[in-house]
Amino acid sequence: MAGINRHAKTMVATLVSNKRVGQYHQLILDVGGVVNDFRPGNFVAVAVGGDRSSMVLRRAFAISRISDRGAYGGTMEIIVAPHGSGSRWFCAQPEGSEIDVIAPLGQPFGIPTHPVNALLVGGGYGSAPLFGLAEILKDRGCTVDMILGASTAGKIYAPLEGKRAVNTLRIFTEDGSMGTAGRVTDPITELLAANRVDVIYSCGPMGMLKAISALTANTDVVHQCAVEESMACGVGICMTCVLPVADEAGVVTMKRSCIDGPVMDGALVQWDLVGQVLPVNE
Amino acid sequence: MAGINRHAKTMVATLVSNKRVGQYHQLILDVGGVVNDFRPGNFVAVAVGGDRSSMVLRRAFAISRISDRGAYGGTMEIIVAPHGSGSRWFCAQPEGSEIDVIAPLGQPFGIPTHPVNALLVGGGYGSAPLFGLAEILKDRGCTVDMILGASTAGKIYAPLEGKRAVNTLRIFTEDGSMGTAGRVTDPITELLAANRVDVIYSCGPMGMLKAISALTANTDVVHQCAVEESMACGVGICMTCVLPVADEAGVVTMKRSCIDGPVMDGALVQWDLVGQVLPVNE
Amino acid sequence: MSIDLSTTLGSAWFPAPVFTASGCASSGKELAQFFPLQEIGAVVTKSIMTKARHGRPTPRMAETPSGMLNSIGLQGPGIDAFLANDVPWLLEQKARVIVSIAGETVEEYSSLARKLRAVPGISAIEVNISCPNVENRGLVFACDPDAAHAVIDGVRRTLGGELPIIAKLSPDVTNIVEIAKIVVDAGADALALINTLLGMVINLDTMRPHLGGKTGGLSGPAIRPVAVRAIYQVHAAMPKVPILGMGGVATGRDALELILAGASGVSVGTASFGNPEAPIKVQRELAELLTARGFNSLREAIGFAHRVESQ
Amino acid sequence: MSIDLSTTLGSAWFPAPVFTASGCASSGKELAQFFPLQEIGAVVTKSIMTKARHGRPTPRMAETPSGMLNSIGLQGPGIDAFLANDVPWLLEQKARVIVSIAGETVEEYSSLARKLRAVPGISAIEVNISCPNVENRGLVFACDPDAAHAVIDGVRRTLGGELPIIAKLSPDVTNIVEIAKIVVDAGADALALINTLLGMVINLDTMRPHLGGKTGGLSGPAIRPVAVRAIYQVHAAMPKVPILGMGGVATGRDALELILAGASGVSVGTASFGNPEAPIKVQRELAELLTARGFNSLREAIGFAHRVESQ
Ligand SMILES: Cc1cc2nc3c(=O)[nH]c(=O)nc-3n(C[C@H](O)[C@H](O)[C@H](O)COP(=O)(O)OP(=O)(O)OC[C@H]3O[C@@H](n4cnc5c(N)ncnc54)[C@H](O)[C@@H]3O)c2cc1C
Ligand SMILES: Cc1cc2nc3c(=O)[nH]c(=O)nc-3n(C[C@H](O)[C@H](O)[C@H](O)COP(=O)(O)OP(=O)(O)OC[C@H]3O[C@@H](n4cnc5c(N)ncnc54)[C@H](O)[C@@H]3O)c2cc1C
Ligand SMILES: Cc1cc2nc3c(=O)[nH]c(=O)nc-3n(C[C@H](O)[C@H](O)[C@H](O)COP(=O)(O)O)c2cc1C
Ligand SMILES: Cc1cc2nc3c(=O)[nH]c(=O)nc-3n(C[C@H](O)[C@H](O)[C@H](O)COP(=O)(O)O)c2cc1C
Ligand code: FES
Ligand code: FES
Repeated sequence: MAGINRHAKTMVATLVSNKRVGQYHQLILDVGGVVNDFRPGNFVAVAVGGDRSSMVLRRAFAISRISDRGAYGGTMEIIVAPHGSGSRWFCAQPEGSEIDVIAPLGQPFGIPTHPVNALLVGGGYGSAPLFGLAEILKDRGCTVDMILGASTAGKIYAPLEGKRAVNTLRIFTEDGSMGTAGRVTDPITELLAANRVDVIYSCGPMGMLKAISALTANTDVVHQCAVEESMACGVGICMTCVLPVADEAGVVTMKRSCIDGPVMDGALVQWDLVGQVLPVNE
Repeated sequence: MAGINRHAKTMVATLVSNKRVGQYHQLILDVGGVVNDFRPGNFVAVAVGGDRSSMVLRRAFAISRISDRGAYGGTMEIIVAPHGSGSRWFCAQPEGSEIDVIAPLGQPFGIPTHPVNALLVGGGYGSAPLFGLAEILKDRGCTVDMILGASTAGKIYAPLEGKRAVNTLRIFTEDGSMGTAGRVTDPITELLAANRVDVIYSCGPMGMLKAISALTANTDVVHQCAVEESMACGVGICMTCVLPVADEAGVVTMKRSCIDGPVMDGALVQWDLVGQVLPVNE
Repeated sequence: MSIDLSTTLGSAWFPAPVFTASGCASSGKELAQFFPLQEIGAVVTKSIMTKARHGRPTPRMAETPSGMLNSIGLQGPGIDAFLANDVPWLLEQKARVIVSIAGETVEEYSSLARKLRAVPGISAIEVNISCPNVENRGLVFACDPDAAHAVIDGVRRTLGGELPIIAKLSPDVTNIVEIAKIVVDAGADALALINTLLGMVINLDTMRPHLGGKTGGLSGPAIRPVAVRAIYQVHAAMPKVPILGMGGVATGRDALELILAGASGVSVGTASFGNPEAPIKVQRELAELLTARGFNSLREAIGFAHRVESQ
Repeated sequence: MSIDLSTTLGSAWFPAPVFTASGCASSGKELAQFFPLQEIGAVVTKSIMTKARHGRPTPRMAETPSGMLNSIGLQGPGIDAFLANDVPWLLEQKARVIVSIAGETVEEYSSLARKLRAVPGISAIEVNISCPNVENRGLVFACDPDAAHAVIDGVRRTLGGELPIIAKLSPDVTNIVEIAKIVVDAGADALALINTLLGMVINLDTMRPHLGGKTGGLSGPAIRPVAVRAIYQVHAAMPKVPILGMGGVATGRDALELILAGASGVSVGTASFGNPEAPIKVQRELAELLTARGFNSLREAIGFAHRVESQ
């Protein structure tokens, strides 16, 4: 346990690029050499609003991709949806701004030691960390299929470069404005039935993760999902970000999604108990 | 009373210039045609810190000079000392920023209807509104002598163009780093003794205004001073900015420096009662 | 299609639900430069006492994170000058007027009520009981159940059944529901929640309390969660008693929060210092938010947070 | 020349005056990544109860202007697992440890104290009495003078004279000085001021209370003026009783404010969520500010705002 977040550092990072991509902003931050400690599934906690801000808590964003080459020694990319005041402030920062960040945080996706058939499922900006993951899986000889979904085309994040790492990419939008009209869960059922999947990696809205967990229940398919709960601290000290999770023995306790997650075993998360009072097990 | 602040407007003004001048920032804001309603002694109330700032109150700054010509239809200049978080935020705004301001506020300096000998005394950034005043007095045929003081050279604000409007300018610094070593009150005694002054216009720290009021007491010299009290609202609705002021009959009440001032008759302000509990006069 | 924003506090009807907060609009004249006073629900005047008062020594304010402290000490002209000058002017503007009164003794409140009984055109009386009781070791009326009861009872008897009484409570109590019940029992038609929280700032230069009066009242967005909680608790206990909510309202969303918690109307205080147009801005934004949520009237939204829950 | 920052709370001595706040440092391990725990005064652990608890349903937090609400509901492993795992680890790090305890009954507090009596290496016990008393309609102990007395009295008797007791009070009371006197009378050696204020946020999408537990505790810079006021009042009434101050401390200047008001030490809570290095940063800045003001030791500054005043 002394190794909790053992690579995490507080730092001031320069925003080297801020571009709009669909309904998101692609933000690239210069973080230097520590970038080599970043793993897909890790997230970054960003202080928002400046010195005398009324927003006292950091905002969490998945680390999308990293680069240890180029002009800046080491950069990380994050894909931000301008949602409320904090993320909007972040998206409005001009290039050159100094951003106060803590990274890398949380448990990354587990990487298989031998080649498997991997299905990566992303909802909305949830696709962001999947492209970095895809590259690593590909390097390990895995087959990488990707399914992305969102309500509408502007919320699909699928950069050209990212697509190189995947064997297949399918896109679903609820309004049919891009790819197939429908939800990402629609094709998963078929793929599972066809025994084409060993591991599902997912990132997106809790409803999507829950639905995928239902599909993989009673199968041998491993479901590694990156959950998204409101976080006050991001480093494990506040106990606000908890989820009911079973251990191997089936005992359910409230786990912190920031430090025991965000990547969790979808089969162990007790989706129906989220937001409920947990029964006491004596 | 329906005419309280009757020219005041809330507006979003573009910061067209932000220059360091000694220890101050000279900020020029595009306010458009309303600038013609601005009078020397008026002030502006500026919202600081942006949308989600923890600073809920505006900051007051004297309007230094105005221009109704040029590229922007109408601009006002203010001279700001980076003091605490609010003024530092203001000084750090890049050119092009949109600033939320209310102006013009408060009672301006009274302008004599016939030519007089006017002495303008400024402490620190208090000199700012005196240059605009000097131009108007000069136009009315007044003799305008100016004395500026500060602790050190970097806190003397005396722009070249401004000097054209005054007949004489003397500078005093406490550390002797510019002009004569000493305080602005030193020469005033002589000038008063020599009967060279009809009206003193002053703007600067409360201690300076109080000292000048002591010198003009029991003389015929009118002392119009621009006071500086902590203001929560700047528009007369909070009652935080009060000073004990006598009326013509000698009855002392708490007057709002934002709306009954900031320019007040130095002879009527009860300097010794500032910060005291006022005795009840039944 | 414009939504019905009208509301009532006891027998008083208001065409709109946003009010100024007592002590945050002076006599109203100063705000009239920024928006027409008749467009908001009512002007709640600064708390008026029997005699003219100079108030507390300066400094009277300190900015705090997302809030401020004030210690004005009820500076004002006294009831007679107030009735002669301020009220007629407000009525001339066609503004609705809620007069806030404050006293140092139970008797002072009653005698103020006696003077107001005869004044035509006033919509309601807000009784600010967050004042020190000089007859009982300076204990604040609103913090002392017996004193709170005595004040409201006295005002009620003096006024008769005509003018609605809005009792304004302090959040600095162990059990605000208890005090609310007591003042309703004593004859209050409505409640104003919340007054400021007692606070202090130490000046790091002088190293002593910053305010001339040492302690001051904390207001602004910082206290909004306390206001929402107090309104929610009191509305849950007495759903039929109308509440005039206040505490940190600066936008339409803030006002909506208080209304969903149980407020029938909302006062804007500190936010007017940052933006003198705040009351009318809040009212406009509130109308939009209500419409966007499918409400046909303000009334449907009052206390909605309780209703959804019991479904 | 380095200033003497040491301080005492009852018989416990600490080399430095900045502490974590209970519930804002988990077991300490998570913060150890960001600064060496032994460099601050002590780690105050999250309040521990007899049995393991899951706590309240999510959402458990809401950001508010310059603050936040939390409703954790004392999730924790229970005293036995806590003593077996967390305390030994902290002591190994050479951190000083203040154990916070919480109970649902007077007896639960005593029985927790009984378990702690035997544990070597603990510096003090903080008794969090801002918990609902299940034996008395869920009334919070800290809001009920008799219950507050009973809890502290029980813990004192159980502990004997050894470990200092720090009683942690709630600001949600009419008269905090009264409660402070009662718990000191019952045997508290020091006071922790203040716990969170009860607050609520309504979610404008669901239009019902945002937190799973409906109400939550308000913390952060927003409440600092309330903390300073409470500390000032209690120190004025009982200048000899040491106070561990907390509430919105995020910088050295904030800590100094609480110390000048009367705190002997300062806990950093919510600020650690924004910056896990906050405790050590606050301590460094505090040392600089004290030195800049000519103090030779922290001790000279404690309650200084009262001393200047009486000159
Ligand atoms: C592990 C993790 C990874 C994330 N990755 C991304 C990402 O890659 N891109 C992206 O755009 N967003 C991501 N999010 C969501 C992002 O944190 C929220 O959109 C953001 O916090 C909203 O802040 P705000 O000030 O804009 O909104 P507000 O609604 O004003 O925020 C108010 C408070 O609620 C919290 N909050 C609000 N929405 C969320 C949410 N969806 N999840 C968690 N906390 C929330 C905020 O942190 C803040 O404390 C991630 C969240 C988590 C927990
Ligand atoms: C009528 C008037 C005219 C002024 N003109 C100028 C000017 O031309 N140039 C200039 O640099 N400054 C001027 N000031 C002072 C200026 O308002 C303060 O320096 C500024 O408010 C400090 O804010 P802050 O956030 O930087 O400091 P903080 O100390 O962080 O401010 C905290 C609070 O105290 C108030 N405050 C602090 N210092 C002062 C002060 N000296 N006067 C009034 N309120 C204060 C602030 O408004 C704020 O509410 C003027 C003040 C008044 C009342
Ligand atoms: C400067 C100031 C003066 C106030 N004066 C009074 C008053 O005279 N009577 C009263 O009942 N409340 C008074 N209040 C309290 C407000 O009416 C209101 O209850 C409180 O400030 C919370 O609302 P806000 O956060 O919107 O300001 C005053 C508040 C401030 C800030
Ligand atoms: C998430 C969270 C959990 C808390 N848990 C406890 C607790 O278990 N026991 C306790 O006595 N206080 C608890 N508190 C209160 C803090 O210790 C502290 O008194 C309060 O938050 C004020 O300090 P701050 O503004 O620095 O956070 C908690 C506060 C927060 C924000
Ligand atoms: S966000 Fe604080 S423990 Fe997870
Ligand atoms: S600053 Fe509000 S009345 Fe003058």
